[in-house]
Amino acid sequence: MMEDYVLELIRDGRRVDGRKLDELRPVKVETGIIKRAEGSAKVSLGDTVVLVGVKLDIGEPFPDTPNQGILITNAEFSPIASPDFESGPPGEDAIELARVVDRGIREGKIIDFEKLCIKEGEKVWMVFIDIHVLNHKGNLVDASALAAMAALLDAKFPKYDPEKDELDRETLEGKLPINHKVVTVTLAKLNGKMLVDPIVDEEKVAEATLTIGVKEDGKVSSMQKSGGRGWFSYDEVSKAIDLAISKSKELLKHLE
Amino acid sequence: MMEDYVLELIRDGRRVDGRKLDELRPVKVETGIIKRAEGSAKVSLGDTVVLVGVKLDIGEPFPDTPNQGILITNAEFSPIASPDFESGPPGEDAIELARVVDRGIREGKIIDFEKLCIKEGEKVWMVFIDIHVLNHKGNLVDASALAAMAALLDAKFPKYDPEKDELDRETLEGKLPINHKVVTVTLAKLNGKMLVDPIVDEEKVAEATLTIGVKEDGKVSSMQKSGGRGWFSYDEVSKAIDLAISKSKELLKHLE
Amino acid sequence: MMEDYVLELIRDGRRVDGRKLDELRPVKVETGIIKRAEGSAKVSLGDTVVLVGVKLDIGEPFPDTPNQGILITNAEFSPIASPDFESGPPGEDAIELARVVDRGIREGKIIDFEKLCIKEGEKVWMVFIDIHVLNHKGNLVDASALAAMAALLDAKFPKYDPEKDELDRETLEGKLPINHKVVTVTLAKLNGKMLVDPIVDEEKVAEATLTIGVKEDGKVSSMQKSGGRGWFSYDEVSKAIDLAISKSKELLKHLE
Amino acid sequence: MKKIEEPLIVDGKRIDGRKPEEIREIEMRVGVIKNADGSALVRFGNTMVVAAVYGPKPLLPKHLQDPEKAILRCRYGMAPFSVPERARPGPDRRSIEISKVLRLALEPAIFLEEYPRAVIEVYAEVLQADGSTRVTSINAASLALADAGVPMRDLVVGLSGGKVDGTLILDLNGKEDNNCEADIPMGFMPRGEKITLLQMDGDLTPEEVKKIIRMVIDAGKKVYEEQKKALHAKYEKEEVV
Amino acid sequence: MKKIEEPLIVDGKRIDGRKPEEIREIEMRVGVIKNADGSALVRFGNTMVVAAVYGPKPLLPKHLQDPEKAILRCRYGMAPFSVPERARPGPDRRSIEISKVLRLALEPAIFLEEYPRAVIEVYAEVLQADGSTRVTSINAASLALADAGVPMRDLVVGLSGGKVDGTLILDLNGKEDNNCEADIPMGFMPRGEKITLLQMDGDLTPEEVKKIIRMVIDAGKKVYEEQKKALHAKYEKEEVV
Amino acid sequence: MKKIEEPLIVDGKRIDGRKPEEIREIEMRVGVIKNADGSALVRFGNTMVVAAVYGPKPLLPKHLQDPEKAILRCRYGMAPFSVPERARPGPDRRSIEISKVLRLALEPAIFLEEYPRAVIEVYAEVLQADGSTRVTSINAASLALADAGVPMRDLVVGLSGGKVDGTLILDLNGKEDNNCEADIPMGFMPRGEKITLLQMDGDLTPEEVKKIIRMVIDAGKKVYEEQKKALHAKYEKEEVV
Repeated sequence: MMEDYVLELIRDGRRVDGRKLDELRPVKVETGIIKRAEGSAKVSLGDTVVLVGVKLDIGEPFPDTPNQGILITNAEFSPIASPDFESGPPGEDAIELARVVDRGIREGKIIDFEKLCIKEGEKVWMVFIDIHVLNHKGNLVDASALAAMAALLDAKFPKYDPEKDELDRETLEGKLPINHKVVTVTLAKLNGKMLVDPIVDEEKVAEATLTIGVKEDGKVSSMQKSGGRGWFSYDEVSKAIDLAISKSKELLKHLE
Repeated sequence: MMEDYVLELIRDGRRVDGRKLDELRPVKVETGIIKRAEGSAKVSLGDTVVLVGVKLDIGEPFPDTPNQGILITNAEFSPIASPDFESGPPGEDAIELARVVDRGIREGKIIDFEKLCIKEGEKVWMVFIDIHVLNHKGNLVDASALAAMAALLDAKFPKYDPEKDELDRETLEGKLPINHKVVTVTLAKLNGKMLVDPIVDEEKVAEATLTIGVKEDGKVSSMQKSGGRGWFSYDEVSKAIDLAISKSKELLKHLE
Repeated sequence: MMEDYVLELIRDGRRVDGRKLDELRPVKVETGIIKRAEGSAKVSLGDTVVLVGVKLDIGEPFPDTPNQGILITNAEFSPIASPDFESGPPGEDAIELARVVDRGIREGKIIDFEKLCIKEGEKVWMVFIDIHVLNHKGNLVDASALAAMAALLDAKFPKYDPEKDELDRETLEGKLPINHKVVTVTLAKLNGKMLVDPIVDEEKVAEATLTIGVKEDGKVSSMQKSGGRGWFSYDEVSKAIDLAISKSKELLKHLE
Repeated sequence: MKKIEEPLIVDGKRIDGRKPEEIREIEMRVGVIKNADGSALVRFGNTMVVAAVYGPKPLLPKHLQDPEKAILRCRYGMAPFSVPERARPGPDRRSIEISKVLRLALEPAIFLEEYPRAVIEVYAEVLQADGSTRVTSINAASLALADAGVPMRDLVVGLSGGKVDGTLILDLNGKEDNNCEADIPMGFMPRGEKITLLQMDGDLTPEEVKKIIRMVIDAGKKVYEEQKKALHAKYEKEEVV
Repeated sequence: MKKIEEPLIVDGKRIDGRKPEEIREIEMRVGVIKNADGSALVRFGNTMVVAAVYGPKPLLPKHLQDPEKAILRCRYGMAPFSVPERARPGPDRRSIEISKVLRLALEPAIFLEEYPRAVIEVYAEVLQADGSTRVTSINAASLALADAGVPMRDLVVGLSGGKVDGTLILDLNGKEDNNCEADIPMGFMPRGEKITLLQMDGDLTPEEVKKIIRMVIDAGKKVYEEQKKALHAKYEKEEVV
Repeated sequence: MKKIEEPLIVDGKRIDGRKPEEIREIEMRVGVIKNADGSALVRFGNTMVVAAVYGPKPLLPKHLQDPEKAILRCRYGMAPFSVPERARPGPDRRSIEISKVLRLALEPAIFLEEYPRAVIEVYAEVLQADGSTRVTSINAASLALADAGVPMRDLVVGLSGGKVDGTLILDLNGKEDNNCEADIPMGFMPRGEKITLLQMDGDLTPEEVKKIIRMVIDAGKKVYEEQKKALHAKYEKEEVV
């Protein structure tokens, strides 16, 4: 069985697709491909393909942050992308993915939310990040986080007319205020070894996975242990953080 | 089996209930029967019985049509009406029916929506058409469209007090502004033959059905191919349109 | 089987837990136990335990009662409380329970709703009663009604600043305006005999149950026949009312 | 709870001209839904309900079957146009509760044990609401069950009693329902006076409660006669909604 | 219903510069979703749809199986970012209706009887919407079915016709769709001119209806050629979304 | 992200008077829900969670069973009155995610393979929320599993670490949670220091992350002792919520 084969190879430090343990699949980032979206990006990590669209709208701020814009992140595991995905509202995995991507951006202060305030307490920009999986071959979270970041960098404001309180979506002007760039690096533990960018066959037998959000400046903005039925030791987490910071540089290059 | 019998008869141009291919079942239209509704009608097409209530309320217009009223059409296939109907939210057939009836009225400009504007961009009349099936013996769409049209013609405005911004639902005044009348005629293709007003036994073996909305002036306001697993040729559609226009006159008589 | 045993004992006027037919289980009421709630109470009726939290907020009044506050009562049969409860939205039993508790309070005019008006037609206090079952050993309704009443008596207003239109939830001031106290007494009919405060084993074989809401002044504010597949005679109802009024005094003592 | 200021009883007459214990005009017809195994339309003044029965029929999926008796399912609903402000389609909390009490009101009357593994479905739809819709639904459902040939101990009669402006009344209309001091909807089998539905909300002395229940049972016998008349009429004439 | 005042036809040209019967630039690629058994991306101007097919495969749970033929399931959806105002994710009434007419448009083309007890799932996702999304979905779904090797009587071609500012046109874009006098989305199998999807809304004389249907069928043959070209191209080059 | 202006650390003390590495007052009781196979109440300051375990018991319907091991199901929820602004009942996206990470935190500790075809249900309800609710839920769930006699490799300890106003702290309360520079909720089995839950959001150097993780593991040993004390206490005295 594929499971046994994956584990057998790992014992020798090898992987089914021939990669080294710390090697990413080929990365491809294309932006501006959805004309209806204010920002968009398609990211491939090997055969995993994710499309992200950023839409902007105007809404009311939350009462406890009256001078800040609003971020809403949603992920759809469309049945188009895998025989394992089903129609219906997002399941726990899609919800977890959206929330991990969202936290990395929100808590890493990637967007300058105060610059999204139009009128304190009344009108702010709302930023919608919609993650649409097109093909699932593993490590959706890193592909999604990279595509979300690329789409945010691509995004421009539609022209806002404060007198008519109307958006002219055909006239785009000015980029979203982005403070930093962030990417995530996901590691999987198999047979006690840590590898990066797992494919589906590896995710199925992983003891656990750890996703680490890393910013351009090398600081950590999010972590999420997920997948599998296992644990990490302190040393494993510690090494994973170092490895993630090193691999993040490769991913960040694709955002330049 | 009933299916085979229906098809066998059709080969000779005959139908299980003795009708000719282009013959409607007896039509009966009663209006004003629901006192709580601003307009109402009960329509029988043979043993198919549909009740429609029209309610009026005041709401905000859509931003892209600030000076037009709003139409909302809903259909319930109540389990009261057939052993085949189940409790729960409307299924695809009920949704399709409501949307076909709605489009015929909306796109045929049956209602003068601009006259439903109370204050541009702020207050307009909302027209709710609720279709309630009481007994399903086939061709729900023609019965529903006829009942919806009859109920619209029956509908009167509740008195609106602009100062208090209140409706007095016990005082009705003035009819809904209706531009034209529209009905639908549904044809079914069985064994290559076209017949009108199909009953359930015919719908079950139909290759396809075609519903055509026809206005008083003989113009077409909507079409919907539905039912079955078959197709129509250009000639079949062409003849269906002509037949629908001719049969629409019989139905329109019941709205006088 | 337990069912047979319960019925056999009842024939002799005895119960599985040794109580007399008209004897309540031990009652315990604790208030003020949830610090985040404006009012709270935990009630035990034997091994049945119910927690109620009262939250206050500010909202718009209903158009037909512009000078009255709003009461919203909700019950969750959390799967924590019984192997028979399932996750998911409230079922018909939880909805019935919440509505019976709500009606007893609302229609018995327990709260002075007019004193909950802040600005007529615009701002009123909303009172949320949330019933959370912790352990279900029968007669949830009496435990819930008692806990709801105790929590209402415990509730205080958070400080409202009309200029900023803000609530300061850390400063509580002034009690909810309570007109009267009300409790419910539930009786079950088994083998033609009436008993009070049924446990689950008794509810399962009851012919029917009758819940009676009684106010401090001995007036009846609600009734609900529920449970079982049986009926009551006029005489049974009549005696049940008298018994409920007598037992209500025992329950009301716990609210002093 | 009274929400309006105008009196509901003037010179001993109610707002629709009735005497306190007078029941509104009743219309009852059975067999009104051709597809159903049994059906009935019942009107009390401006409150109109249609009910249909499907079954007894095998219950599927099988694991829901009761090997000893039929399962009764009831659904009460209101047409969106049955009330002054259009109601959203679909069940709300109120209709879920009423569906349950309706089931409990009908079950005692049906010989469910005669149909093991079966289901009997009862649907009651309010087409026009002017108070007392749940008891009108009981009358319609009870007639529909009889029309379907479901064996019953007795018909179940529905009737409401209550108190407005200090006066005890029967058969509350919508305005009375919304502004009464108390409302007692009831269902019962007249033979043996077996009460199968009993709800109350308001503020009454125990004596008032008992008196209203007695009034409802006594007056319900007239409703019972109407039910029997409607069932007899079926054999004379067939008419459809 | 026209909602804007500016003209949609000026000097015989449409707002995007096309002649009345001109179709937008077409892009068609198959095999774009690696996981799917068949897939295709179709673009008409700024309207872009990706479709994937999973199956034929055994239908579970078994009690849903048809012992005589495969069940076809279709789901049409729009990405939240495919429209100017972000759309809420998940099906609405419009997409439920379109999913149904899409299924009815494709069923006549498939030899479903070759796969008893099986299911074929077709998913069409609108990535960019600029009018005519349902007919673009038909083209994508039809190609995805062919790419999956599902045996078909013919490809199904999707194309819309309509009338704007008094002129009969083909392939409506979004602005035309929202402001037209009539819109006729169609699906048909070119061989034998078999119409499998036909909807219309607007206000047309019978003659206009017939004329537009004829125009769509005739022009659809060009779309058919593009479909066949895309299927041939697959064997030359593999490219992925 | 800090949303308020007032300092959260003054003279080396936190707003509730604690030192940076000080844990709030802990209360732990097992056997608090009589109906449950196992249960526990855990309080850290004003955060209070009750957990109940039902099972191991046969999983129905059968097709969901795993022939090799038990299925663990976790549900985390918040009572509507547990937070300042009343929360809508029912699961939201946050509680769905937490239910998942809770399951992943507990699974490594349970000998699931001892109960093939079974299900173990774990319910954690937040009755009062003042920060760190998910790690408090881990403590309660872990105790409830032990109380139910489910065989475990070790108890799972939950504790949060973080950074506020530049200071590394433990056991965040609600105000710290909402205004911290970083928050790291963790779950781990003390024997062998096996980390089963690890989340983080904020903005930290790698060294800070590692330091906080180490602090949590070290301080977690005190929480572990409290857990063991609560389990022992059960045999001395029975008390119920």
